[in-house]
Amino acid sequence: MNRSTYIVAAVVVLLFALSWVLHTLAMSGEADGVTRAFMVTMAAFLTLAIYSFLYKDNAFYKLAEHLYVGVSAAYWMCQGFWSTIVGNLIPRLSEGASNFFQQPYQASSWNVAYWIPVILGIMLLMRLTKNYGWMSRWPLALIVGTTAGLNFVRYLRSDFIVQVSSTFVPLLGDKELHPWLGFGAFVSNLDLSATGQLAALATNWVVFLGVICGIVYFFFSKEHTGVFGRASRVGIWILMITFGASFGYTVMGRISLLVGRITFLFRDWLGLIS
Amino acid sequence: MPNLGVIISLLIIFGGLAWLLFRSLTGREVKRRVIFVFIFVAVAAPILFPITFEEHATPVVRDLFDRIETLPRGSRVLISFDYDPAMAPEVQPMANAISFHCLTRGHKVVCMCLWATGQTLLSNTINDVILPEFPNIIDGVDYVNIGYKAGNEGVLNVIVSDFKKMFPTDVNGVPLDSVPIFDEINSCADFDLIVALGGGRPGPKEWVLFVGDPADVPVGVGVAAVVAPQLYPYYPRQIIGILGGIKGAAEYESELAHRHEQFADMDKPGLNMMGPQTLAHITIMAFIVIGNIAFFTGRRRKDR
Amino acid sequence: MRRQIPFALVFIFGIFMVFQYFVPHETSEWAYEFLLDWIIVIGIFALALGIWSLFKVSVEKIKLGKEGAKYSYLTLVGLYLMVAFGFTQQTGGSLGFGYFVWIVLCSACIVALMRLRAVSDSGAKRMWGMVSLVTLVAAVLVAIFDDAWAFFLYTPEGLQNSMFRTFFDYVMMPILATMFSLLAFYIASAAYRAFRARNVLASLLLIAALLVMSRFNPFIPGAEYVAKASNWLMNVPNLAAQRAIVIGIGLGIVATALKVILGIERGYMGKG
Amino acid sequence: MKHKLMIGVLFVLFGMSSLWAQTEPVEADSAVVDSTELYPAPVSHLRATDKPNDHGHAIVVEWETSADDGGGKNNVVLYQVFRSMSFDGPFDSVGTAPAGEGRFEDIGSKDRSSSSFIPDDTDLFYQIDAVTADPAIRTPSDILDPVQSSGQWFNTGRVPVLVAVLIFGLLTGIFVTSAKRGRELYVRPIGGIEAVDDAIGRATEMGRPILYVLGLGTAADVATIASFTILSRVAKRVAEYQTELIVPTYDPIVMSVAQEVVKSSYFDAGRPEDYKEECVFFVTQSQFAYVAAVNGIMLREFPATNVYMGKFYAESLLLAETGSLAGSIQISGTDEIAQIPFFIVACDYTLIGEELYAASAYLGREPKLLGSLKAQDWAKAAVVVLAIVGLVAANFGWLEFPTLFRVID
Repeated sequence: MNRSTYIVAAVVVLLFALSWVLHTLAMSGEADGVTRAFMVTMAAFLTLAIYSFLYKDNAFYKLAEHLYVGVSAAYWMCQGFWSTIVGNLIPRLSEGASNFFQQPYQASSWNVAYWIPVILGIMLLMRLTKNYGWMSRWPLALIVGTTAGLNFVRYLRSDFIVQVSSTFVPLLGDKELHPWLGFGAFVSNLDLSATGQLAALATNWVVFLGVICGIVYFFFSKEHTGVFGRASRVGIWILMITFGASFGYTVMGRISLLVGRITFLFRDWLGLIS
Repeated sequence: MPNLGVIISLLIIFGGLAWLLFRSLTGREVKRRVIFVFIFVAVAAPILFPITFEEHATPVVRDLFDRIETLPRGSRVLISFDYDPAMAPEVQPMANAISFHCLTRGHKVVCMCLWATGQTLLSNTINDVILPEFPNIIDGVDYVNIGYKAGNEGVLNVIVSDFKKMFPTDVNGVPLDSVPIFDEINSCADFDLIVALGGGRPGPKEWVLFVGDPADVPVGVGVAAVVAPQLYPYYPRQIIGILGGIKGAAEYESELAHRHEQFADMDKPGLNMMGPQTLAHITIMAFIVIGNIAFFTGRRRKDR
Repeated sequence: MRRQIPFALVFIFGIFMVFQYFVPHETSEWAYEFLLDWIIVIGIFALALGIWSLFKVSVEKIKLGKEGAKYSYLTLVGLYLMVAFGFTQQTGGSLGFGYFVWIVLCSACIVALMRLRAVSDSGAKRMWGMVSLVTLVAAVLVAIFDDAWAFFLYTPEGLQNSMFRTFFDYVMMPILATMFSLLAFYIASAAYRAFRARNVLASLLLIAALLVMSRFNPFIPGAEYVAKASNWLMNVPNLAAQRAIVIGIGLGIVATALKVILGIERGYMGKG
Repeated sequence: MKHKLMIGVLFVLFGMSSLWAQTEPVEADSAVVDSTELYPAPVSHLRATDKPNDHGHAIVVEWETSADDGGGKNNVVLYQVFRSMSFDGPFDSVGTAPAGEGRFEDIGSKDRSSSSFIPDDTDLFYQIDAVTADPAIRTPSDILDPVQSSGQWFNTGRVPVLVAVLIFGLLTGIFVTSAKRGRELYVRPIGGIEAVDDAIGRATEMGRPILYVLGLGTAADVATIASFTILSRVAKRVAEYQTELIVPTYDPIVMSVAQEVVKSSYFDAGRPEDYKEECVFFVTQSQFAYVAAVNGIMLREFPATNVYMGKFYAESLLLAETGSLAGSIQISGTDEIAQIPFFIVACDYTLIGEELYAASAYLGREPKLLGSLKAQDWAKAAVVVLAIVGLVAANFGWLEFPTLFRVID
């Protein structure tokens, strides 16, 4: 550590203290004013610490990062313990345990089955031992097997059958939404907003051909040459156009997030805007 | 004073961009940190010194605006608040602007919601816009809040033929039979315009399919940006106008401020939000252009 | 044998879930709900495994005196603080001053214990040992004599602890939101770096992105057409591409799931 | 013109109905009015059946609408459905159906303690009232013969899925066996995967570590399972080249599996002594805390190569941009469609969607895995053919074809 590091640290600590004092004064008279002033300063400090990472990795970022890792891990552990173990599991394990944790016992003749995940969970923890590590594979097998079975049918249904059947669109005009109005209307209304006859037809064609070419791109066991290669080329073009468009579309949402944070700094911490 | 801030920050951004463009002509790349600074300034400056760009209403927005503008005074407008707090930053500005517009034009406004979460947001609009801006209007005569009814599309199926069956009273328990606005309203067909605000289900799409089409009432919609593209196929035949996301709200507000002076002094959250958005988008696009110029000049140099 | 049983379990549970999908009867539904409950419970036990790993890695860093080891104290203290908050709660009007004294003492004790493990020289060891002992005793005394708060080990009062919530609102949420908002900067720098018209694919990416972003540019003429074109892009080619990818992914997931059930794909059990 | 006429008729009708609604004071004289004038005709052809393809506890009631619904006196506004456990009652209202509707599904809870519980295998009696705008004026139907609900053992609505399961299973079986017999199977090169070996070589030359990120998926996510296979290959190479490997994980179960995978890869490479368990470690189960930590690792350890394979959400760009800032070669792959654009933009190589799963087969070069890849391709070919047939069907009005694909839940 050189001198400039100390100077920066000192300045930051001073500013922190100053902000704490000023906020405490501003909140004087309110309950827990001192704590709240500290916490608002803390939140602003942590926000700036994370932003300092944009310049380069530094002590303040490391501080925020390590604190966040510890706090968040503990937060999820507490939530998991209180809601799942105490809230859902204990009331089904035994009446004695429920009384001990002051939870209403949910009587059922099948409650014995809830001992199985407890045993499996303990088997999972056997990883930590040297000789019984193999036991941890059993609960893993249960989880992987169950979700694999679940995925197998669910995805076949929603991502395959449903998606395939929704490509069945009329390419010669949709009678409901865009009835054929004659050739004159077709030529005169070249509007992209999907109200024009042409746009409506183009939409269906582009979707249909796009899907086919996209699928061709994902063929793995056939060489992409000839007509097949050209279709796969069109497929990747359409994918790229889409990726570019969704990238551009997402910018708005990301800027909104930044607006939120800067508003916090300017309004809640510095009081520059109302 | 804010104007000075606006000018300075715009000078910084555009001057900086021009300088970077000039530099890139020599094939030099921009450092990442420079980009970060520009993005920060582009977003922070308009928050500190509100910059409003002249928004020109696109036809999709103007169509709805013009419809409300040209309806004769005393027309009946139904506004449905079908959204939750998560969508509110985008949709609430539209709700405020449209309610304001309807009341300024002397239309009679009926407010309702199909989402339970919409009730708070509906009362926000009433308390923040309607009551302070129009001190002389009378509940029940000029506007009425009939609140929330559970049942989603089912509600629409009923009110399309009989309004009072589903909503016997307004939100305060006053029977609709004694509410003057409802003297001539029996079903949705008796409205001159329906404005559906939302983005989920039930939402604008359901209003069009279950009410707009069967009862032959014009429907205008205001939706969150993510769902706007899905509604374009219905425009202009089944939906007379679409406000999509914060951009649609900003266009509407700017059109409204243009034509009605009273609104020009009001808080315009949509337009305010557009300042950072517009500047940030322009900055990013400028960087893409600068990057390409640097790339091509650099390559030409290498070729030589 | 030890290797075969897990794969047999995968097969049995996998096949069961496939059959379950076609059987609407109450019995099958009941078994399905049971299995999903089990997975959640096992996951909580796994979290203990994770916390242990985090703890071990941090302690290891401190012990070996690796670069950045001092920050690991912060991780451990943060971990401890949040757990302590989650299991204590005020008993009267407010937490009181003693609670904060207790928190500081306990944190100091943890740091001292870690130092004890890290240092090798016996004099320093003795000193840190003393410090940890003293702080521990003091913390226990404060816990015993302070009536303003208490431990709640069996009932979830801790989740309502004002400090638990304050840490969530003023430490976790600001960092989370700020990390998330870093994306605004990164999306700009990524666009600058990657959107170069190097070849056809990159140009398509670039043009589509520019077109969609132009919605927000009031200086570009024909705003109305830009808006329409970007909506069309988001509506039509986007739909096609999404559907092609989804069909591919769907088939990939189905095939992998089948391979897992049949024991063809075994990489996830550690024998690739 | 037609509309105006209809609206006119509607107005008259509404006027009439509102007249009825407002006749409360007149009610005292209702004895004077002939009561049969006011009461609607009852519903007819009432029948109740067990709801098919369900777990029981539900009955479907159907009827033919009252003669005064949409015709006659046209005063029916809704039908109220009543259920009882015995013929003599008491009958409880279980719901209503709007006028014009001739069907009601009485779906009860399977929970015995719930108030809406409907017992299975027990006689249930139903009765329907035709109700007018004045709820007091209504006509009940006859009480229906008893009906019982029960659960089914096969959901016929899901037959299309069953057919797909069988066809897909068969295809996989055929190609896996033929691959096992030694038939050569071609797999097209996948850019990102080819790059992995080079990238490991580069890391070795530079003497810098390799960072492998498994994403936010659980051990049961297919993307994570595919990622494990790629990890085992990377770890093997790393062991051979004696480079350092860093695997921070988000999920504790993923951590323990990854430890196992890396350990056995070192074993396969013949260097079990080089394996250090700390190279695979848990960070935290909180999305952005995980990102913060991994970003820190990137700028402190400066890995030569970052590999991102698995499930990624908003953090994709945060990771990939920081990685490029650190000057690492980056290879990514995810099946999360919304994140693919960011990886494409910020990484050197990206596996798009299904390519991630294919990569694991491609890397393993195991005939069994390649066989199933072939089966996937056949299924895709079937999609193309079906789409074309479906298109023809849609354009020529062959409406039965799409119904073959309808899954009823």
